[in-house]
Amino acid sequence: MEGVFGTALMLLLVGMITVFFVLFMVVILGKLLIRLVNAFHKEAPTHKKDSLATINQALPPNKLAAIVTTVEVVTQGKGNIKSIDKID
Amino acid sequence: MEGVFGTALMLLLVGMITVFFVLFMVVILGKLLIRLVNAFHKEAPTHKKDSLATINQALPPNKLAAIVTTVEVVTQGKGNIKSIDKID
Amino acid sequence: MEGVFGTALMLLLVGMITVFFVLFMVVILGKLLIRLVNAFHKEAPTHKKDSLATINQALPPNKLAAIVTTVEVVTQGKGNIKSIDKID
Amino acid sequence: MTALGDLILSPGTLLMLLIGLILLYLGIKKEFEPLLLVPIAFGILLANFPGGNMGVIPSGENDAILHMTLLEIAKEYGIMNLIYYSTIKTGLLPPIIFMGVGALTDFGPMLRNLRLALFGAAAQIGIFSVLFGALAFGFNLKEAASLGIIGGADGPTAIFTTIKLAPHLLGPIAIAAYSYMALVPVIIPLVVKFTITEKELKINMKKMDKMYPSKVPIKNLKAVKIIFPILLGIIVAILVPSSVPLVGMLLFGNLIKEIGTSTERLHAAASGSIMNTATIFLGLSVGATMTATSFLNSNTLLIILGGFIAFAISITGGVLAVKVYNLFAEKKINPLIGATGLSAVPMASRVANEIGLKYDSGNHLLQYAMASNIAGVIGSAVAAGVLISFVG
Amino acid sequence: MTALGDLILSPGTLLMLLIGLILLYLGIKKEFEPLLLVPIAFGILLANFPGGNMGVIPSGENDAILHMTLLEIAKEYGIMNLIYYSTIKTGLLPPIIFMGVGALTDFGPMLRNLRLALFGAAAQIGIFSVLFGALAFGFNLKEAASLGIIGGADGPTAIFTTIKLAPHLLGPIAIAAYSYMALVPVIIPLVVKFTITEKELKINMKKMDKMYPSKVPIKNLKAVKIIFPILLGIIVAILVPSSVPLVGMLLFGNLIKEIGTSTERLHAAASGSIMNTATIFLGLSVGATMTATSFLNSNTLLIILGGFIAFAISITGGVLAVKVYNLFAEKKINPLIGATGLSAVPMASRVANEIGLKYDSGNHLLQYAMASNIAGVIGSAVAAGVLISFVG
Amino acid sequence: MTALGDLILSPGTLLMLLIGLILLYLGIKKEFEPLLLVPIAFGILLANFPGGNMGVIPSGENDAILHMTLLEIAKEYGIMNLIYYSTIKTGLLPPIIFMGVGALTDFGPMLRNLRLALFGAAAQIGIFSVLFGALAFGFNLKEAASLGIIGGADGPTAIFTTIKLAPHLLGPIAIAAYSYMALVPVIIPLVVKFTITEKELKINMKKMDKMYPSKVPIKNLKAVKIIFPILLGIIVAILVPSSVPLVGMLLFGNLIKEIGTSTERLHAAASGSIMNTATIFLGLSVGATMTATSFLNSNTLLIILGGFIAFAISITGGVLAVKVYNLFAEKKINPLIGATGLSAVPMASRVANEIGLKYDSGNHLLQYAMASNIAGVIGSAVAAGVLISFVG
Ligand code: NA
Ligand code: NA
Ligand code: NA
Repeated sequence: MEGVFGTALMLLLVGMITVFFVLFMVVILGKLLIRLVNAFHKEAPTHKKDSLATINQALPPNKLAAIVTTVEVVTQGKGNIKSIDKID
Repeated sequence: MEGVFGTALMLLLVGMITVFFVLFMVVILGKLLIRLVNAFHKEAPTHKKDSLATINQALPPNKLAAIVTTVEVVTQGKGNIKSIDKID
Repeated sequence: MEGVFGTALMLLLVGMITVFFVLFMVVILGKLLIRLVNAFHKEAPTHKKDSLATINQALPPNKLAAIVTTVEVVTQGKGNIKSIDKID
Repeated sequence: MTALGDLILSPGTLLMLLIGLILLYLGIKKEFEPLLLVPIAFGILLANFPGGNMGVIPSGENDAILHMTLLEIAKEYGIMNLIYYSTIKTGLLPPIIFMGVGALTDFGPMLRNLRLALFGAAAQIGIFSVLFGALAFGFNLKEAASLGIIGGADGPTAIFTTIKLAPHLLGPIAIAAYSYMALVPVIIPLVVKFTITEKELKINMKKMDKMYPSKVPIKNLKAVKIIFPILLGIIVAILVPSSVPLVGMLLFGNLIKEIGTSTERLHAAASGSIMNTATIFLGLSVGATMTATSFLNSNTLLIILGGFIAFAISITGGVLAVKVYNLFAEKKINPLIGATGLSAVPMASRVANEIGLKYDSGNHLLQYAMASNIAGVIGSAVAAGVLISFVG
Repeated sequence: MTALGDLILSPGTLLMLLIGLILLYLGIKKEFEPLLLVPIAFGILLANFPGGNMGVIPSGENDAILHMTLLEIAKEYGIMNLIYYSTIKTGLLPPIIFMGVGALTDFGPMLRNLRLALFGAAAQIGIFSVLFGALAFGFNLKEAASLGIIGGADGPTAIFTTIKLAPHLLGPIAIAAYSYMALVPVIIPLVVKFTITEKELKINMKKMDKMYPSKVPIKNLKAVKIIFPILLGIIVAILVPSSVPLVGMLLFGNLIKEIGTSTERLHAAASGSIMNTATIFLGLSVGATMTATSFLNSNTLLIILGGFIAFAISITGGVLAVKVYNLFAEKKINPLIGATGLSAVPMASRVANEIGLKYDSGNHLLQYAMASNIAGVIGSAVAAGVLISFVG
Repeated sequence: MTALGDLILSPGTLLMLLIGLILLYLGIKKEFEPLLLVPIAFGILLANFPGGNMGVIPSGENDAILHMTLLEIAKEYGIMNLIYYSTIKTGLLPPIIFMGVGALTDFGPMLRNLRLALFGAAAQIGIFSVLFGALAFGFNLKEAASLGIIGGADGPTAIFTTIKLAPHLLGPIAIAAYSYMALVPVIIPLVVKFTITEKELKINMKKMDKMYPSKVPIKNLKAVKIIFPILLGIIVAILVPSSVPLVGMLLFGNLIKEIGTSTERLHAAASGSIMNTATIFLGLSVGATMTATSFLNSNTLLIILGGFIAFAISITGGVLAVKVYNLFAEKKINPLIGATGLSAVPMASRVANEIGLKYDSGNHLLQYAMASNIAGVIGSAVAAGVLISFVG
């Protein structure tokens, strides 16, 4: 019976050290990652604005805003307007 | 061959009695359930109104109504507005 | 080793002939199908307009159009308004 | 190119392809239960093309296929047998579809008119009546019970029972069940014509309700709707344990619907992606059981005939039960409410409603019809449980 | 009608049904993790109705059921065992649910406050502390490890570990894990009362941030969020390979979320239909393991007790770690941030935020609490990996 | 911590991890078929972390794993092998993905320009041409056929064929197929440059249509679209039965799309949750087949090379077929329509359209290109059927 308590103590030590070490690496490498990405960061990707601009040409801006807002509200932000075509 | 017809008759009797008994119990216990729930019934749950009220503070009521109606129509009543946040 | 090249040649011939024959049949029978369907074609199915008409009675047309458009936009054309009921 | 030769030499296969095409026509153009008939019909086509390796291999009790691993089945018999033997033959999909049915069912109309639930019992009589005829025509007891369950007018119940009792008849029984459910707008008026008088058809349920108002209003419908499936589950489980897989899943689906927002994710899955996926694979693989050798025999014709008789007797049973009730009660019931007891939800109720309106344009029966209609789903699931436990 | 007799004669089964009903009440009315507790509770009901054939058969290491084909299992033991033995016992569903969890997790708050992730490590101490007590009460090492993992406050992790180490305890451990996660709004305030002073509770993180601003802003959050799960996967895989099934799927789910539009279809499936379907079948079949014979014994009570202690120790561990940190750092941290390190995302963070606001209405802790809270998910998955590789 | 040691000692594994990261980069940043490449790449990472137990174990024809139950596979080899051996090795997922492809395919453009479908036949020549080279480099016939099918430019078809003929090459063939499909915007212009003159590129299809109008308009497109998949299924089933699992499911998916409202639930499932779920598990487990031992050998390089040649020959074949046609016909066809015959829907059509617009800003080829493009999907599925029935 003593043996299992020894194992439990070993598990406590190994387990907590591993958990701490993993999350310590997360902190260190996470910070490194942020710095690295910052270093390579030049221009922001503006996909969204592009597509909005494209839509803009076809629709008056107030209608556009209404539709975009509705979609965002309705889909809880999951929705994604790719194109708006008139249906005749 | 006679044996199977006897079994069939037995099945007819046992089956129909069981079906009737189950649905009879549904009627009896269903009525009992309604009475019991009525007895315990005090205040109506007003979750929905609560959340609407919360939303209300952030949005003018006419816009709110429009969005709620749209969502209900669009999602055939399945949609559920949990929160409306402004996106800037 | 020569044998496999012979098989490969056979596969090339059988394969390409089959592919061509299948797509040739698609062309021939496809054209036949179009002619046949044209021959039986009398009246266009107008389900959609029917349902729109029904909805029309309950809602002013401009509101109807707005809702229909919104649904079409939001659901990228997948949505399908079956009925619009007032919720009071 | 031997496939073409095979086809020409086997008129049975050609006939099966024709049957598949006709069912497709009925499902697409006539809108006969298209969600099931289209996959079933396409499954028939897939199964009967020579060389396609998409037909389901029949298996007896002791066949080797029951002891093969999935990989062995797939390798030996292809993907359709893989799907059939892992999801249908195991009995998995019907309860899963029943979960979806429950998630789409509203017990509200039945709770508001509980008394009418009893006619959902009476209208199961066709299930058991047809047993005698089936036995007389040479079916054994298990086969007869599977044939009878068509009279329950409920697809998943019929399929579940047949898987358990007579899997070799699965194809024709599924076809008959779904076809007659689709033909309810023809069958109910036919039976009504011979069994209900014009005076009875004019019984106005709403007026009756005003003349003899119910004493107990439902003050908290949401709570009742949440507790009801749990209560019903307990009743059924105690009385007919063998129907628990079917009824239990139905009621679980209904419970996660009625709880509302906090289990909405589960409800959406049960009534949406799970049910639709199960329907596709159930339909295709049930269709794929119908190869020429397994389908083209006199049994199939007898099943088609017997199924119709079961439907007609069930409807008549429901109608007569109402008539008997009316003999003793002051608050009369429109016998159309009995006709909808067989189930075929919600088509039967709509048909009853239309017939009612034809005789009295102010007589809206829909909510009343739904009460016995939904009760009929429980009724036939219970009947299935009785059959499985006594005959299986 | 023997089912009724069976019930009356077996008080254990009646007690199980009562437990099922109580859990349903907690899930529905008290909204205790309803997505899991409602299916688990319904699974208990289904499993304990006599004759329903819906209870999961326990299996030891060498049992025949492990070598049976799906069809044999379905035929012999019914569909619930089919579901259990193909999706739970194989260890399939917990990683799949973890994929969904990942697809719903936002590492943003943690990335903005990376330092706080360390408290998600400290708050795993309950997992390992409880081992000693469990061993003292006669559990063997595998059982003790499964009990301890409740202190990780993460449902899928607890279930995955228990499947691997002590599947016969799956029911009570799952119940305890999800119940205490639901009780976090009670447990955290209780622990906080005994461990944190009012002065500490008023530590305002936003003010601290203004006084000691971080030097490195995140200029391209999207890129960081996409690379982070890949990086984290590599770290975890190298250090704790046995947690790869769990953590790997979590990070895959997160990756397809963060990529955005081009993998949106996959993200929708992972966080929607796949996760919801897995939740239904996991819940029902975990519930169905809880038959009277397997549940009603002293072990269950000890697990319920031990689980609570594990939770309490984990929370205390997180709090104390912050206090020790504050001894040395100038930029103080509110100890509530330690209390959320155990995970129970996002409930724990909300509770911490509310407590914080009670003492200082301008002290919004949510974003900070989420940092340690999410780190706690990784922490307990890593702890599970250690337990599985050393004890399994 | 031995995992780190293992990694350092096995440069092959490190290389595989690097390949996984590069593929992730291509999928995420360069948007190379991200729906498939991201899961495949992540599967490579998961499979190659030492100790993670997530790599797929290769199996020969007579290996024991084929006769193991799911539980035995899961216990012995972990969940990734469970997924691989139950859904990929059985050949289940590619037809299911093809059902989704069908549910997303519109045969309209092909029906409006049926003649152009023939170029979808010509552009399969790469599949068969590459056989010779592959045999010369030492591949056996089954391997050569699997390599050749890359030239069909259709992912599920390539995977299905390879599962049947040479499962040990599944990884590199899937990678090559999806990568070259993603590289179509590079490969098509390259081939076009060497094979099509500027004068040919300026052939304006709309003007040709006005000069030589088609005699038969489609009066009832909906009816044609519903009947067409059924008709096509019959043609293919009779001529190439071995392609029924693939083409049959494609056409079933298309049928439930074209029927419209009454089968919308099925269509939504087939093109949504089913397809997305299948894509995730197919991608992850195909990726997981690529362990260092199975991937890092000269075969992989030859497959990458051979796949490119197959693509190039297919495109050239389509282009030349148009040129030959133009020799005899008055109504000329733009050879770009031939280039899109290989499939890679719809990317190839978009590329052809852009090239056309570059030479004549009024020359919109998209609808015409889609005709041969979609025909190419049928073409390669038929070619796969021929290969499987003659070589398999
Ligand atoms: Na019924
Ligand atoms: Na945790
Ligand atoms: Na192709």
